[in-house]
Amino acid sequence: MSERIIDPAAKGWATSWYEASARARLDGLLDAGSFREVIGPEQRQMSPHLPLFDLPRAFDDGMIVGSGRLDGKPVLIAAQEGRFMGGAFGEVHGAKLVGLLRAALALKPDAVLILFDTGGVRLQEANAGETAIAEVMRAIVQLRAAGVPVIGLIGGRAGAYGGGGLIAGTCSRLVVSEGGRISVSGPEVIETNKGAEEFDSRDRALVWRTMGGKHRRLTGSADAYADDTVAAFRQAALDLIGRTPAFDLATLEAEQARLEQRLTRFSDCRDGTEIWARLGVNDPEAVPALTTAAFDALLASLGETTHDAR
Amino acid sequence: MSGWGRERAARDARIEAGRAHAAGKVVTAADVVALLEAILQPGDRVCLEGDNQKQADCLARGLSQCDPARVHDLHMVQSGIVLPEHLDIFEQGIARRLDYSYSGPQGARIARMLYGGQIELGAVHTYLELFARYFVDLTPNVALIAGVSADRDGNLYTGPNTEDTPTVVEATAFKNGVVVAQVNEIVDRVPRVDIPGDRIDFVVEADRPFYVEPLFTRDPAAMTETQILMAMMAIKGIYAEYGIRRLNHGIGFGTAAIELLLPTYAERLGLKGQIATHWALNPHPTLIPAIESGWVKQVHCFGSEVGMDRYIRERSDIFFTGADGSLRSNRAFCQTAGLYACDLFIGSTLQIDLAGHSSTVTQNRVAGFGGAPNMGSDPHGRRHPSDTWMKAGREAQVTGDPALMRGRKLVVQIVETFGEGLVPAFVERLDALELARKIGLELAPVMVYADDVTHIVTEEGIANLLLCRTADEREQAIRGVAGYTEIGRGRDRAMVERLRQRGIVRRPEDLGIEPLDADRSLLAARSIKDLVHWSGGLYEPPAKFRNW
Amino acid sequence: MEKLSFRHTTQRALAGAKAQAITGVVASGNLEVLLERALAPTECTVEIETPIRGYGEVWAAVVADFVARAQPGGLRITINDGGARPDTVSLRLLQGARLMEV
Amino acid sequence: MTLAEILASLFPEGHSVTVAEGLVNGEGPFRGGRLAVIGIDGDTALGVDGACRLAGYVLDVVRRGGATPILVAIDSDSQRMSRRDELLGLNEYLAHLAKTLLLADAHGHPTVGLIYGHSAAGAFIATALATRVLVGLPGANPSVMDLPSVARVTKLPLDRLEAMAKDTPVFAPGLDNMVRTGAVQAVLDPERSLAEQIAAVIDALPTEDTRDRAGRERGGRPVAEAIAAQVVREAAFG
Repeated sequence: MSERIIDPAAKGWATSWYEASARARLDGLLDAGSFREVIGPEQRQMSPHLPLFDLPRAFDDGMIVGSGRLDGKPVLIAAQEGRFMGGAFGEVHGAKLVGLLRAALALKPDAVLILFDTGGVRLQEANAGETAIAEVMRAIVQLRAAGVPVIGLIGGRAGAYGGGGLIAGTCSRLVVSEGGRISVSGPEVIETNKGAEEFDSRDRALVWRTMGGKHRRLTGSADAYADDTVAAFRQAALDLIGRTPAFDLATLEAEQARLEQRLTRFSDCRDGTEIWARLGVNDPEAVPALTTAAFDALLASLGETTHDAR
Repeated sequence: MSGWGRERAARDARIEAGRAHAAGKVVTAADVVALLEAILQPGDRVCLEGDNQKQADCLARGLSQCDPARVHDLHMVQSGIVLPEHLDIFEQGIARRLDYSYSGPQGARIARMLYGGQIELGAVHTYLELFARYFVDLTPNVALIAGVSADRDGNLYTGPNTEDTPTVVEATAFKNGVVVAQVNEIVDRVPRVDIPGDRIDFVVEADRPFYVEPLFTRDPAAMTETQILMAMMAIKGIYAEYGIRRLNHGIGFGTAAIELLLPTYAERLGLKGQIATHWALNPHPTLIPAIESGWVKQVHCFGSEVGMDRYIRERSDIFFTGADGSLRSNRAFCQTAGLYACDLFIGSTLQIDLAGHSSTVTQNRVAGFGGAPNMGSDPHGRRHPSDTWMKAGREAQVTGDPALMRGRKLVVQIVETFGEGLVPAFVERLDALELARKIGLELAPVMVYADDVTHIVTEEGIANLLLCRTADEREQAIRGVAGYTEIGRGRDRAMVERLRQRGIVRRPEDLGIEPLDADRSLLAARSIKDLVHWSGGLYEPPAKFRNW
Repeated sequence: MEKLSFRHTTQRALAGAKAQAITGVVASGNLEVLLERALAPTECTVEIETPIRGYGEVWAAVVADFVARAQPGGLRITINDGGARPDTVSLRLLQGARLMEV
Repeated sequence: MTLAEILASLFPEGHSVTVAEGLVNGEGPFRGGRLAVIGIDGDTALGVDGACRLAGYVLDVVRRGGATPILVAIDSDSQRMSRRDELLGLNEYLAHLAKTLLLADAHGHPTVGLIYGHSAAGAFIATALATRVLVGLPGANPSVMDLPSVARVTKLPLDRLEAMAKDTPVFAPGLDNMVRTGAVQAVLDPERSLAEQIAAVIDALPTEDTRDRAGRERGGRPVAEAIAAQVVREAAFG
């Protein structure tokens, strides 16, 4: 009776990372059928605190963790659901990631992948969220020191804000797409605290020039730039697994030098376009509109954006 | 002195007074207040140009700064109450009486002021209706309009947002009125002459470009599965069924979804060339994929849309453009085109009652409907047939001589049964009636009257009101698509099933549509960025719609 | 939060053998639906937690229509609602049932 | 306690700790060796420039080798909220500072956080919370966000939030709540020698991250430890 217009296997579109749910990202990123969730939704390990605020809970508290395979390689993986409470860190949400990173210390996977999609700390559980972020950062550093790379993937609608941005800065490598944003204070927070003169959060183009994927990739904050598809993120993660920097004094001294140099070179820049111009981009105004291919070509021509200093 | 020529003399006196603040016709932004105080007389009828898109905002600010001791009791006759200044002048006593058409963001404030008696209201018109009155009994003494550029002789280039300007100027300049135009810049030579200089008395070089609201930009990223399902039903159950070629769309997400399904879903149904070829429509960014896929033959526009100018310029095969290459829009003509030359209007609303009356007015907001009541009405003066029009006429006809049958325009409401905050779209009684009572309106602000509506599309199905033969059938047909609202749950299930047998109520499955197929992957574009790609980089969306 | 609970008897068990599925997310205007094959073949329960109070009758109607249409025998269905509209609830329930039929 | 009082109590014999633009750096004699001190004073917001300098100070200590403990003394604002800081990549600077502290710890430098004033959000995570053990002094006021701001964001009335804050340490600002969450290990006694108390803290450094256990024991984070432990137990490759 009803005709089936869509064949799910042959959709006209590749799955958009930005649009996909955390579970859909995991599905598409890992080898088919390889994901094994720990503390799945059926266990109903929900936030003990949200009911106090009369807020709905999610079965997985917006954090999905488990193991899987990436082109056959064993990996541990965590994904934040950016649409639930803005992907923010609460007690259960954070503890699941802490547990996964601690598990990795024993399991020694080829990598731990963190699929960021977060506004930062969940205010209703702020102290738990903030502490969990500190625990996560310590665990990541321990893992890296033990030789397990931690790779962050950023391209969700909530970005990687607040403590999420700090965790991202702790990872061995970051993949970012155009839509991905990495920042500590969000545009609205800056505007609320310092006024629209400082930051007009409604100027979306400005938001992306300041903290969006292309800017972060151009300045070396992120290591790889992916198209907004799950397939592209998978490929980028695979490419990075084999070449991650060690966590040692030499790396951090190199990072210190890199960050000091950034301050020296761009300290007086008011806009992303000024920074890109100093990096040697001929037509900085055109950068936001560049296709992935054109942007990749631009990156290749600049060279210095790729480094091991993180 | 003879009794004739007084108006002309009065006009000459106003212009003479204004010249003191001008160099020729040119006035600086700093002198706007002085100019307006010189040319305006208490009690004047004034058209301050502004509609749902462009605004003569520099002149609005100037008018609001006039001294109420000198300028007072004005009668504002204008399309839109949109800027805060449009209402400030009533609070200050500069204006007293109002005849208008559309109020978007100021809807709540205008309701409070009407209730408080700060505004003496004439009527809430449709655009076309107000334009008509400009030529009969609401002719402006002074028109304050907006354009992109002018030369020193006053030759005016309106830019792509021509909109109401020719109509306003026509009524004012040819009936002894004074026309003041604000422009973004004074140039030696305008790109094209939209209004000849002899109709413009003063040109104000504005302090900043006039404001245009990107009202017709719908972000595909915000489109839901429910809206996609409704769009699928509309395409298959109405567009395909009636072979709709000439049409107008409202500004909602449901109709934007239809636009984005043309190159995908409708293409797979083999409808290309059969439907949606000729439009009276603003340049909706969501129409870009259909245009690029060869679906669209021609589009005439009420106004332009922010960011679409370059695209339109490169697609003059589709749009109306001037010799300079840029869009020429015209609200009066496009409204007329929508009224008489389109076979279908489809748009959304906030409330529908059991008879099918609808309104976007709620208890605390006087929205004003702009063009929707004209688009959403069956023009009894139409005399040319089309297959669509005749088919609808046949469905509606019950009695009388078939040789005297005339067609019907299709007027479709596409609504989700629940709106924002779980507010039901179907109600026993429109809030508009309560509002009319509260503020003493003689005519309740109904957007589309029941006798003009032919179909209602919701996520539950399509109700074909043309086929209803009794008021009871009509009510049950409406209840039959009202979903889980109280109205919907109050249906006579058996009767709705009988209506379904007759094709008056049609469910997705009756149309061969599986609701679970209503997936975002059907959209030709899923983001504003996709629209930019479809346009080959020609579409330049406003910053607030970007995420790159 | 308001808690609602419905129990229905179906004519048959839902097809398929999948033990569990989840669909949707808890977000404004959305909901998540957890389906578990945990009951007798002709039983179905639906438990709901919603932040929007006073819509019990609407939920009852939506659930009853879903049960009549999908015959989800054997399923324990649990919903975390984020204030979804009834049509979205219907859609998610049907999506969930389809996932379980695999 | 003020920074000067703290330093006097830590280093009765004197020290070389200085404060410039709110950034604290220096050292003093401690148990026969040295104790390095970095930090933020005067409710100063932490931006890219400050974070970079503090990280440099930490790396200096690591580069010199040995096992010099590092005290991170904090009375800061939140991260500096500005367009420039975000444009330049504040998240990297703050993360880098945290990493230098974690590296120092891994290189055998005991790291102890001491919060004696305010701190919030990113500045807190990058400094005091990146040490092996964080202790506080009475009067300290760490927060993620103050209650009026929480009220604005959550759209809950302030008086209701204040009432909730009394029984719910998980969201409310303040030192006691951070103690109960496990983030702050202990509150020191300002009347006793800080040198002795910090020495005792260093002698009792936990070998692993015990903050979630403390959170459970103290009731501030009832489930985090169990959740993390369950993931550790159950994670495996299929």
